[in-house]
Amino acid sequence: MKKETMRIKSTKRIALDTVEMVLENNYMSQTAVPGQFLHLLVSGHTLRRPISIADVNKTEHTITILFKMLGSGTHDLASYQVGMTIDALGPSGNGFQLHNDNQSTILLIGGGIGVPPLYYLGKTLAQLDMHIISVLGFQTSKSVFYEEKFRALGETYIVTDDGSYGDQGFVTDVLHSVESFDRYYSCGPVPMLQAVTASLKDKPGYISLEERMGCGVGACFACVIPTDDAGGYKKICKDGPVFDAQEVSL
Amino acid sequence: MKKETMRIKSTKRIALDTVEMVLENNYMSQTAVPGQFLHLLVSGHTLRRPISIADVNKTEHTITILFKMLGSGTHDLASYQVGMTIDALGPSGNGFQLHNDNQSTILLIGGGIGVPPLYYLGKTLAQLDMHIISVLGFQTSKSVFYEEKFRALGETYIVTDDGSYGDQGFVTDVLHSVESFDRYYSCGPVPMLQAVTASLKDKPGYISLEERMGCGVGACFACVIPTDDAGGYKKICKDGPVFDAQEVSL
Amino acid sequence: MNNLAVDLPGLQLKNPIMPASGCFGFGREYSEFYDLSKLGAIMMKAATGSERFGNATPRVAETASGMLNAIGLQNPGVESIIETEVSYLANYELPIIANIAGSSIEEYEKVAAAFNETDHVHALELNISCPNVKEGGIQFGTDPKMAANVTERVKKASNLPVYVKLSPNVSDIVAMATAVEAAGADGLSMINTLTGMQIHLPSKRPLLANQTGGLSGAAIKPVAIRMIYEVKQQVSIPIIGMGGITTSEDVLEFLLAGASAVAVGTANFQNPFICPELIDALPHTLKKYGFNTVQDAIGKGITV
Amino acid sequence: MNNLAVDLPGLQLKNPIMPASGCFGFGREYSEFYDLSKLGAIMMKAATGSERFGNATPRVAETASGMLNAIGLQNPGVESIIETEVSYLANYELPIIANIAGSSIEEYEKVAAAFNETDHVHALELNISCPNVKEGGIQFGTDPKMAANVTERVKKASNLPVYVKLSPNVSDIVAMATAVEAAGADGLSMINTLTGMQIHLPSKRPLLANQTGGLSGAAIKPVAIRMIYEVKQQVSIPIIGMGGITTSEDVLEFLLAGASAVAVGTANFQNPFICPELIDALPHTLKKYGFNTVQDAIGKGITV
Ligand SMILES: Cc1cc2nc3c(=O)[nH]c(=O)nc-3n(C[C@H](O)[C@H](O)[C@H](O)COP(=O)(O)OP(=O)(O)OC[C@H]3O[C@@H](n4cnc5c(N)ncnc54)[C@H](O)[C@@H]3O)c2cc1C
Ligand SMILES: Cc1cc2nc3c(=O)[nH]c(=O)nc-3n(C[C@H](O)[C@H](O)[C@H](O)COP(=O)(O)OP(=O)(O)OC[C@H]3O[C@@H](n4cnc5c(N)ncnc54)[C@H](O)[C@@H]3O)c2cc1C
Ligand SMILES: Cc1cc2nc3c(=O)[nH]c(=O)nc-3n(C[C@H](O)[C@H](O)[C@H](O)COP(=O)(O)O)c2cc1C
Ligand SMILES: Cc1cc2nc3c(=O)[nH]c(=O)nc-3n(C[C@H](O)[C@H](O)[C@H](O)COP(=O)(O)O)c2cc1C
Ligand code: FES
Ligand code: FES
Repeated sequence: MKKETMRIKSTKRIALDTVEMVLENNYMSQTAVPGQFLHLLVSGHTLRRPISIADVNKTEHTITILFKMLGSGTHDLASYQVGMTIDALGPSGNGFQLHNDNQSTILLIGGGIGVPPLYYLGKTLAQLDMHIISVLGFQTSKSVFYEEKFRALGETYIVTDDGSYGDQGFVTDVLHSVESFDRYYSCGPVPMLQAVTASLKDKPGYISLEERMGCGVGACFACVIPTDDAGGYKKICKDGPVFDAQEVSL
Repeated sequence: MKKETMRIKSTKRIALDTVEMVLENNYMSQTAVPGQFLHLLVSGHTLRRPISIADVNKTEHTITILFKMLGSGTHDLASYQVGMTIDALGPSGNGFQLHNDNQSTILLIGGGIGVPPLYYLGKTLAQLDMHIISVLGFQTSKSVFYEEKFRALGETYIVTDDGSYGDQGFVTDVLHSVESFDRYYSCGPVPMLQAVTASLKDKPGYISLEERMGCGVGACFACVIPTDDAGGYKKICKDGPVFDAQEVSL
Repeated sequence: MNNLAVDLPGLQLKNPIMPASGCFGFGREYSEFYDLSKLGAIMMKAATGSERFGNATPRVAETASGMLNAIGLQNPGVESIIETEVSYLANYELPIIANIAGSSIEEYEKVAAAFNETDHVHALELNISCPNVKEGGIQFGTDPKMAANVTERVKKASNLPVYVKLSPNVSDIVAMATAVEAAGADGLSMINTLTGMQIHLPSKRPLLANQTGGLSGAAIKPVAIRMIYEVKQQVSIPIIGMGGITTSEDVLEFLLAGASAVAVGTANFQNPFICPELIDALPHTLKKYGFNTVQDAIGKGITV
Repeated sequence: MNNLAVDLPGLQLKNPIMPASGCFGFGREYSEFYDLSKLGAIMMKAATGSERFGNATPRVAETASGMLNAIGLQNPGVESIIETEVSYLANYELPIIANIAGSSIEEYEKVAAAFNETDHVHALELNISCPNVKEGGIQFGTDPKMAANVTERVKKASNLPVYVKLSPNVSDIVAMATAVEAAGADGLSMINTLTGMQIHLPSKRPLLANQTGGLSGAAIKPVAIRMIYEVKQQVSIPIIGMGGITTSEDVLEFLLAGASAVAVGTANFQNPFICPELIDALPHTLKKYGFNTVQDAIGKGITV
């Protein structure tokens, strides 16, 4: 992990309040693995914003991030223009365990702004000759992004909360229609992850978690998650954000 | 006085840490008189910055300001680019009394970043057919600005603290070499104004004062200056910044 | 019905937004920007028994997301305020809250009694907490007994509802609040400024001539929210909240913490239109977070 | 001679910059960014008698020019800290200051005694002011008598110099400082965080699981400067200053106000290199404002 200056190569709205930004930096692009995140300094803000690495282009030396404009930090970030630079810590945290079982079938389950890290993961796993099935949930039709990109990796189901696009419902509603798979990877809001891990409790799986962060490097104990009832814990910023689905107590 | 959005038409360094900015706005440019100021909001700062109106072009709808990069607000303002906008209150305060005695001789005495308001004043008085003599003091050769513009209005003496340009010394050192004059106008640091008003105490004159401001509109009592020893006072932001040289206690 | 209206002792507010004392003078300057009748109320600059010049300058400094001020209660004195300022404000349709200060209990009584004589003042805001008054004002603000004492005496000196303005510079804000409630306060107004200082590096001395000053602005909002939240649970009189409000979300945050109305101070300096803009934005913000009226939101953030 | 050096009880500082407790863990994570031997010293994360999990999450929130935290003293317990962390830090050339906390005076004594047994801890920082400990820690921090009592007992329990860390959430900071000085404190460390709160509008409840949290960052710097300035004039023990430092000008401002060294907390989160960058920038800043050494600047802003 380093502190680097990243240059904005492009920035565009790709869905409702959702921005895709391509950031150029040699070190970050050459070392990032799926599931890691960048801890971005947005000028005028005390705390950095953790944003997942959604894609990497090693030849172009770029990292793609996708973020939703929620509060003031992400709104400010959305106003950054091409050519401006961003101070980033990263690549941060531990990424997804990839395993080497090619030909296996992988289920990606993403909700909303939890979808981005799954894209670079899916792309990487596809390159390792795994079969990718994606189930992606969004609030409404206008929030949907990267559908085509996921379809290019394999079968893709889209659901929306209001049914305005794809099937109406939650990602868990379509899990039964998915053919058998070997392993799942999931990222999204906590209630979704709770439902997913509960309904897939017999399957091996990995989940990526979010928590409000201070340092982002493991020093401040802001982002802990209990691993048991006896005081055991992990730090999401350093030990995570990806955990074995059985490892942490949601 | 209004709250207006002003568009930056140009911005350039014209001397050491000194920026000239041309701001476009119809209302401001049509109503400003010499000696008034703009109260500028610099993003990220709680308090607005008072900056004098250094020139006005009514046909181009522009106001020129000149400011020195001292603390964080003026540094941030210096980074604003052409095309960006600035939120300004103004034109603020009361300007210089011009009088209608054309053919009279006027002495302008400016120190450092007190020079700017004297330029629009001098230009206006010259258009009223008065004779302008300017005595301008700067710290060092690199800080000198607008010399040619003042020379175009009339005889101009430049002094620098270190003698690196013009004569070495303070503006008061050259007042004796100035031919007789009818009235003076002065703006600059308080010690300079004290020296000027003391050495010209028999001449009618006007001085423009600075003070740290809160509201800039006369509501908060941050910027008062005593007018006597009995509790009398004026507000620099509203009653000033220009005062009769005898009116206030420096 | 107006969904922004709130009724407080002596104050029928058409909306819960008012300028905070000391940040709006007596309204004249801001009346050049908009019609003051738009405001929920006005809190006038502090009045003392007789005219005061206040502290030497500089009186203000900028800090990160805030400012320091040490005006020192400059004001023309209560008689002149009644004659010139209250009569001017009486032209507008808005309740007038008179902020009163003094160096002695007698001075507070005198000012309170004077405002009691006019028809146009609707409530008193008892400034027991001005950190810039050296002669005595400050002790009232940090000692529950003295605060209770001045509250009681001022209540006796006038028939107007009294809102006691609490200082945040205390170990136990709840003790201060309950003491003045017991002494008869009709409401609370909180918070005043936190005492702070800035040192001017070039001159190597405190920047403010008064050395210390009161910290206000967005920087102090978390302290204000915490104190209101704590106090609301222990008193039954209403709270007018203030401290760092700049957006309609901030207003809602204060309401949720337990404020029944809010005052806006420092933000007027950034944006003279802040009060009417907040009033215009508030209905949408209330709706966005599921409230129909201001009244509905008061104290709804308290989870105990 | 090194113009940044400062000698304090138990601490020969090669420069006056150290990370503040709780914002730097035990140094490991930041050692990936730079050589910890560069630091003037390190203030470790608070240690308690046994392991603590701390508060539920969320534990941090962002505020204007600051942040709130309610970590709740999570730490692996003093024994584990000595075994794992102190021994790790002993590889670097820097004085180690152990921040100690507890829910009872006995727990403080136990932690102090344990650190006393190691050779590598140079001083204790007595955290009597952690606003997030509900069980008892908080009262020590706002009551001069209790603060004096715990100071005295901890002094007896160990031979290490004791720096008492003062809470800003008090009416009278000077009374706190003089009480702990009289009780034997070797130095002061100030300020800890101001108690604050943020309400999360979508959920209509306090954002932090612990409801309140400690406000830190640039927002609180004026309060820190004021308190140090006031205390410095009334005590003769040295002060380690902290609260919102982000630039070398801030460091000088703390020195002028009366701090002999400074700690940097929240700013590490923005910029992990902040401490070495401040150390590198300080000589120039000292010179710019006319000082040859750190020692020269201490207390030079005090004009009385
Ligand atoms: C490991 C990780 C990866 C993430 N990846 C993405 C991503 O790829 N795209 C994306 O849009 N979002 C992502 N998030 C969530 C993202 O960090 C928040 O949406 C963002 O920080 C909100 O900032 P704000 O300024 O909009 O909100 P504000 O409410 O203004 O933020 C205030 C503070 O709360 C923190 N905060 C608020 N919401 C969250 C949250 N959900 N998680 C963590 N911190 C939060 C902010 O970082 C900031 O410190 C990720 C979070 C984590 C922990
Ligand atoms: C009526 C008036 C007209 C002015 N005209 C000009 C001009 O034309 N060109 C120019 O360069 N400067 C002018 N000044 C001074 C200018 O306002 C300050 O240099 C500027 O505000 C400093 O801001 P900063 O962010 O650089 O400094 P900081 O130190 O970061 O400012 C902190 C606070 O102090 C205030 N402050 C600091 N120095 C001064 C000062 N000398 N006067 C008033 N407030 C101050 C700032 O406005 C701000 O509120 C004028 C001042 C006044 C009162
Ligand atoms: C310049 C200034 C002057 C003030 N004068 C007074 C005053 O006279 N009486 C008073 O009770 N409070 C006074 N205050 C405090 C404000 O009314 C308010 O309580 C405080 O500033 C917090 O609100 P804010 O953060 O919105 O400014 C003053 C504040 C400022 C900034
Ligand atoms: C996340 C966090 C954790 C903290 N933990 C401790 C602690 O364990 N012990 C302590 O004495 N102070 C603790 N503090 C307070 C800091 O040491 C420091 O006093 C305060 O944050 C002010 O400095 P700053 O504004 O530079 O952060 C903590 C502060 C933060 C932000
Ligand atoms: S954010 Fe500091 S430990 Fe994870
Ligand atoms: S700055 Fe407020 S009265 Fe002049």
